[in-house]
Amino acid sequence: MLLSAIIFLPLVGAIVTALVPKDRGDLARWIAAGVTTIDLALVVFLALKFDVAQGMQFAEKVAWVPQFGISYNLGVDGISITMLFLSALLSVIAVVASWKMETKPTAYFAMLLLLEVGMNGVFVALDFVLFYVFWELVLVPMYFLIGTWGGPRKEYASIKFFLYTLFGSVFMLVGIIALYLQAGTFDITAMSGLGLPATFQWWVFAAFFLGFAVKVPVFPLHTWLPDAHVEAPTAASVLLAGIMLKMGTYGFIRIALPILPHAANQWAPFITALAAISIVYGAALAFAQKDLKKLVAYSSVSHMGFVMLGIASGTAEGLNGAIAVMFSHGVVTGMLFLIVGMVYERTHTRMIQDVSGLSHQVPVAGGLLAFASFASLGLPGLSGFVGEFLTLLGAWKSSVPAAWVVIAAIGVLLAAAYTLSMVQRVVLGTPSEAVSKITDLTRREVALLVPLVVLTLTVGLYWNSLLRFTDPVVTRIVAMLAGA
Amino acid sequence: MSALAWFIPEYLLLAGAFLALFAELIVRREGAGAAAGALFATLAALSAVAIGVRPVAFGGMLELDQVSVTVRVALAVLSAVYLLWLAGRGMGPERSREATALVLLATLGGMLMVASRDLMVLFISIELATMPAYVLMGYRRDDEHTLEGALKYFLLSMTTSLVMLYGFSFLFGIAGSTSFGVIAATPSAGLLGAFSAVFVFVGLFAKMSAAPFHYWAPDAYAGASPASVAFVSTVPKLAGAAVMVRLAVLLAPGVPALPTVFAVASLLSMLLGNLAAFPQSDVRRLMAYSGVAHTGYMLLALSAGSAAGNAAAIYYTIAYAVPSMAIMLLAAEEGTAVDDFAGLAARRPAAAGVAVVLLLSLVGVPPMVGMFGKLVLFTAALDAGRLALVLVAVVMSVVSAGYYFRILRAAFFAEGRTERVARALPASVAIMALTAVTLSLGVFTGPLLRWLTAAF
Amino acid sequence: MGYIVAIPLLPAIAFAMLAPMSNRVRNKSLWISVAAVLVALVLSLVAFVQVWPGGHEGEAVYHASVVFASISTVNLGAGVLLDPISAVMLVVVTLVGACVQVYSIGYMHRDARIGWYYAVLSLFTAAMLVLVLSDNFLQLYMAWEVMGLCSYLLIGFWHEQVAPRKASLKAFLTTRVGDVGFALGLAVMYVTAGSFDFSVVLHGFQWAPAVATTVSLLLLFGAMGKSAQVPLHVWLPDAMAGPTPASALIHAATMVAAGVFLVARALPIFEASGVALTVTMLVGVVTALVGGMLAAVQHDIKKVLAYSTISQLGYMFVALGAGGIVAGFYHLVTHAFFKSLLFLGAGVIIHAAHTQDMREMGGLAKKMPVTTVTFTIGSLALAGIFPFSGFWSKDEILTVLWHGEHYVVFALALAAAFVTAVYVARLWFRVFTGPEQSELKEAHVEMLVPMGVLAAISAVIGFGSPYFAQFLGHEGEWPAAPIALTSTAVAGLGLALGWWAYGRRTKVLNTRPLKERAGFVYGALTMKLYFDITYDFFIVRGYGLLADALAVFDTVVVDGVVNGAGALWRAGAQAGALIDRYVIDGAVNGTATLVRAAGAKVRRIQVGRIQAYQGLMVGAIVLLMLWFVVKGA
Amino acid sequence: MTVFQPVGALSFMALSVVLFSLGLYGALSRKSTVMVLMSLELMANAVNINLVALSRFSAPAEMTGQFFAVFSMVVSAAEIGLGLALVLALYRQRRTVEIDAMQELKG
Repeated sequence: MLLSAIIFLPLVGAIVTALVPKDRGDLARWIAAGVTTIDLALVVFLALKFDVAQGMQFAEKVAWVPQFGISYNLGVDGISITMLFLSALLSVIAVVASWKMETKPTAYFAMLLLLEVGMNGVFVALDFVLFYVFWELVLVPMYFLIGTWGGPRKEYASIKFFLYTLFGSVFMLVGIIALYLQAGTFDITAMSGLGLPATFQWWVFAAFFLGFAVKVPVFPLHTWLPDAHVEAPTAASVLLAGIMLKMGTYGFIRIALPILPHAANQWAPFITALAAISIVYGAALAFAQKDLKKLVAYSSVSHMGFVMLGIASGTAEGLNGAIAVMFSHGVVTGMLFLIVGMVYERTHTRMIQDVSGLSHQVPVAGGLLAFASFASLGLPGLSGFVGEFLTLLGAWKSSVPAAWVVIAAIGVLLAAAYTLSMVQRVVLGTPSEAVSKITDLTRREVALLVPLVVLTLTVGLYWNSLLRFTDPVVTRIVAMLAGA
Repeated sequence: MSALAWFIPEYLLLAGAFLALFAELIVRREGAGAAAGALFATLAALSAVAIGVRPVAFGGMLELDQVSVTVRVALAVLSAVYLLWLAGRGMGPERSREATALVLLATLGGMLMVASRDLMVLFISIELATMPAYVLMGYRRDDEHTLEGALKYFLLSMTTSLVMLYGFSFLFGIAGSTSFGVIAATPSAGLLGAFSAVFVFVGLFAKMSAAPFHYWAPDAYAGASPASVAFVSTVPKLAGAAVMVRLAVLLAPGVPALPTVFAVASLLSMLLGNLAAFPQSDVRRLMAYSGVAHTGYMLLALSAGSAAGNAAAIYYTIAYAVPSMAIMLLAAEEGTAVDDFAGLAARRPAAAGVAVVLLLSLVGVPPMVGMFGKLVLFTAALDAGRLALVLVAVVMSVVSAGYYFRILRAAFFAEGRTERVARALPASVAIMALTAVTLSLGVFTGPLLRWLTAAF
Repeated sequence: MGYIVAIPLLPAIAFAMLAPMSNRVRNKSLWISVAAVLVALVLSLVAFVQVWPGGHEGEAVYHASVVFASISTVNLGAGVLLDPISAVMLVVVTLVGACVQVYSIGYMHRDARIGWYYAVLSLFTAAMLVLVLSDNFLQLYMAWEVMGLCSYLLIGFWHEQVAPRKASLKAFLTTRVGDVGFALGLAVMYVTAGSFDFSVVLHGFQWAPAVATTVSLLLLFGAMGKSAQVPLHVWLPDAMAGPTPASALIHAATMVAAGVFLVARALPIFEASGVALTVTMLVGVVTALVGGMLAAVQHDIKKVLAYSTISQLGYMFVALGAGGIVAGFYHLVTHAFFKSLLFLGAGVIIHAAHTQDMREMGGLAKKMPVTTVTFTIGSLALAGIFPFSGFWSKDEILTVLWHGEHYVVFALALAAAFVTAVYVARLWFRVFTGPEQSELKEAHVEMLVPMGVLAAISAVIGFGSPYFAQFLGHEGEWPAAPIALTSTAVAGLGLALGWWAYGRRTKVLNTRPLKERAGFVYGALTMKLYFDITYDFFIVRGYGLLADALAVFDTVVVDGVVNGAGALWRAGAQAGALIDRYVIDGAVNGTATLVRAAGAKVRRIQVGRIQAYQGLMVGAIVLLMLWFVVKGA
Repeated sequence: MTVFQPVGALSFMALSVVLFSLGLYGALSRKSTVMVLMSLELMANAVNINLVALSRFSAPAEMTGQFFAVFSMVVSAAEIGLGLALVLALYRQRRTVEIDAMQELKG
């Protein structure tokens, strides 16, 4: 019952918040904050009771459309518990970060809560149809978050985001149905390990690849990300980068690899090539950006390239590294977007040349931005390094062509290039005219960032705090891949 | 109870129709006729549910199997909700009395169509269902566009139903009897059998506005008042779908190439419907083409030729009819141009929320019923090896998101007039009911589908 | 022996305390950081004593580690390993660190952000100590990168000005280029040996020559980045934009030595590959020579010392390449002391002369006796003059080269020694003799005391070379007399040339005369006169051209390449942005417009005429019937 | 001598097809809507002929075909009445029954 509560509590919250009269924005705020905090508490309670040794736990299964084998089937294992925790945590932070939202607050917080329902749902659904329902459900609130509270080109960005992801996911639906026709059920766990015919696996993997790659995003399907990020309000950006990108990679790890191991091995070289290109391409474009948010958006493309590299490697190190990058990218990029948002609230500009000398004028903001940037470029001791290093190890260890791994390693250097050249201009140097009058972060804003800083350090220094959860599951998936 | 009693819903509708004509004389209020009609339709729906499945009656003329019962109930509910809305809003300048009578008669015709097992009864009930639709489409007597639209609908529909009748005559000729049982039993009659099937399905394609026989729909809808379009685009179409499924089952053994015909029609409808809808600025014309597209999806299910495919076709048509009627009713309240929806979120947030649920259901986004309809439909089609068509359907539903979202974008992101339209409780209740069904029907997909598949 | 863990922990705690309140701290709280490094020094000495008899080559005196990551069967741990090499490095790092921190109190006391300076200094010391004590290559790599961060922060300390900002970015990126190689080396090591631990990788695993070569070359590439070997040396001269004491600690003694330490640690892999050793030696000797020559043509005193460091590091790589781990390591130790002394001295000189350009300096000897004495000891040690430490360690290296029959490399090393002597003399005479250019006064006592300590050590430590060898587990003996004499002769010659060119001048001279005179002096020394003309032709013009070419080469080519890469990269990025906007986004928006165009075209079928519709429908029916006829349903 | 041999079902069906095609041609080409309605009526009668003929030849015992024809006639009458009403209403608005005048709704 715990998992259903975690998913549907925010749904109830969303409905209640939507019904709150329009002028009582503060009431809506507190409801949203209360609901998300309780949800986080439930997830933490779940994590504490979670036994690392066993596989799927807290399972709930109720028949829904029996003759198609569709069932309301929830369950949590090592990987989904980490993502669920990230989703719950970032939701709380997103709500608190938009505390001063004035335009239509009730609708805004209702959308945030609805978003959390979708995100939590995806990570715990074990039935394809349920997974697809939550997968698509996430699109609607994000469309309205970007479309209504976004920046100048919000309409174009929101519809582009919606159509891009919908295009990918409908092909995924075809893949799901094809799998159903072959396996006779929509249950994900029952399907992993089935010896499906090779060519069939290949085509279904292609369908899933399209659906997930758009979400990750992998080069060349990524052009929706910068627009969506630049136009989305801060909280939406945090959730979009923090969690929604991970739904794609989670899809690969939960669905594509275990169920279609043979095809996964066949596709590995292609995915590695795309991943390496994404890393370098994302880094190149981040380097060329003039808008801070766009820079962080393109850095996400580069980081998610590492995740795909880890997934394509199919080795224990690679997959653990992939999940580590997913987790750390969620935390670090969440921090980056929060700080950029806070700076934007004060200076009303995101152009890199207008913002400089933060460390002088607002040392706390400057310091935290520098800290987040160093975590993002993969400085050892911070969580960014864990994933990237393990992915490189895994990629080198796997049968993937070495050239791509070298390119990915160069990607680490390029990450340092664009991050530090941003830090140079924005954090260091003399305060620019826009920065010279602003005040430093309030206690509320700092309180938002502290948990993320703590997480970055704990995972960065003691890797097992994260690997303890993911390693058992990864070992099983690797065994499956080796078997195919 | 005797066979006569099985058709209480029909009697109720008939009584309702006549009573509606004179209700205003008894009760002074304008909407009284529609309200009475709504009450009778609801009673008809309840009694239809109570009666349930029955064996053949009236010497093999009518039969109430699972499909007929489901569609009967759906038709009755839809017309009840429509009349409830009519009681709230009325037909604009015109009197709503005659409209109520026409609606009830058309629903009656629909019910008979679905239950008929004989060519003659089928022909008469089809005519009974369509003729009120002609009048409804031309309801605004003094508007030349409405009349022109109605005339186009009349002429094109009459031509195709004559072709269908011609087909019926051949079917009768081959089998020697008009009863479906005998027709099913006669061996296939080669080319003549194929021609007769073609003629029959031309008529049905026209009624369902499937390409390339859909020409009347865009012009007729664009001319007519949105209220009448709400009814004509859903109830007769649902009845037509049920008849098409039944005839497909009947004629398929004799004409092996029939599923391919459906596939071709489906492809044309999906492509033409979705693409032509893209540049539309009038909601009625947009929904006309959307109707063509959704008929395309329904035909895709039919082209699977399997029991699951047929059940999916019926289920999908219901899943299409409910939200479309609601959207057209909303358009009737807010205005027929897409720009009339501008600023809807500001002035009527609840209505805007409803619009989101309805449009997303038509696109096929979960958790609305549209997605389950498409899921079931694609499963049946893929099972029958229609991969190419399914991929076209999938891409086209993404394209459909494009034009449906133009309405949403107008509603949420554009500034429009701020004064609200007058509050009419029955109308809002009607739309809310339809939205509730759109949201919740998905959960009952399982039992509903098992019930429908039992009929084939 | 648990206190070993405290050594790196103390500076780390100091950093943790100083960092948050970095710009509000008053001078009093600096002592937290200084105290931390002093206690660490004491503990290091205690550790050194415990390891004292030394001699057990390879196996650790104390080893403890904790697992921080477990992936399926493999456990990655972080640990503390105390053996002779790390014991020596502990003392060196903490001692130089202490001297620099004490010195900085005087040097930096007027700077507003001194708190942040000390915080980063402590973090750096902690990172270096973790690197020295690490028991596996992964932990070494992680500490290595954190040090890179600290060097970035220290070089860019005065980030208001543009130069330090550019220099810090360049430093971080160039070292990061090396780190890419290092990371790949680790990946190959992990894949072949299955672990990073020294115990497994160095002693427990039989390395096949081919894979050993790849690993060692990659590690060498990383070491070249950090220890500024040619061609990755471009960042060190620019790094002089940072505060001088920081340069003293980082760019003289500790960080740049990390590369040498890495190669020393990984020597068993290098030996397994063989090829890697020769490559290391070549890189070392080339860097030594080039570094020396470039030092001789610089006008900024700190740049001279920077190039000198590059050259001396080259020496260490030569020693390691030739298999003489003791010689290389010993030179690292001595170099750490006299080079940090020179840098601290340079700090005082710049404070006094208010400029870094040697041409505007002169006559410091009279007014600044203590600085002069200590600086002279450091210079003589650098030049390799008996009895100072430089002489002993440089001779060790020459002896190793001689015994290893690397005669060509030996000759080049001698040439490098000669050039070293030349630029030391040039620097010394230019700074301390000649007319006073500005009013001078001696430095504060906090600055002089550490210099004095370092000077004493530089003078004395030379005599410990054989004991040092035994400490590291190799038999050590006094350097062979003939080699000692030749090296002293060469050094003396260099100094004489320096004195000849700069010592007895009356007015300020630029470098041009040195080039002419060098030709004649060298000519006179050759045995037979008839060599004269040919040497003139080669040496004078050769030297002049070479020096200029190298200067040009350095700024235009190598720097150019590095900056060019930056510019190229920026252009690539712009192109990428264009691709993104027009090619991919174009395709996406293209499909949208395509659909809209298709829609418009399809829409035109609806002409409005009823009979047109009927015609179309009849046509469809006829087509359907024809199709049935053809198919014969 | 009997000039007329008994005629088979085929010729009736042929007559019906000819009449049907004529009606169809009329519906497609006539300019006045009333004439189009007349042509449609012609097509309806063609179908009736077909029904009666087939009833006579394939199922002479029960007269289903004849009933079908009667029903069809009744329905056509009702429809034509409706059609003419529509044309009349349109005439009152546009003063013309030209079928080509009915093309303002398009796109």
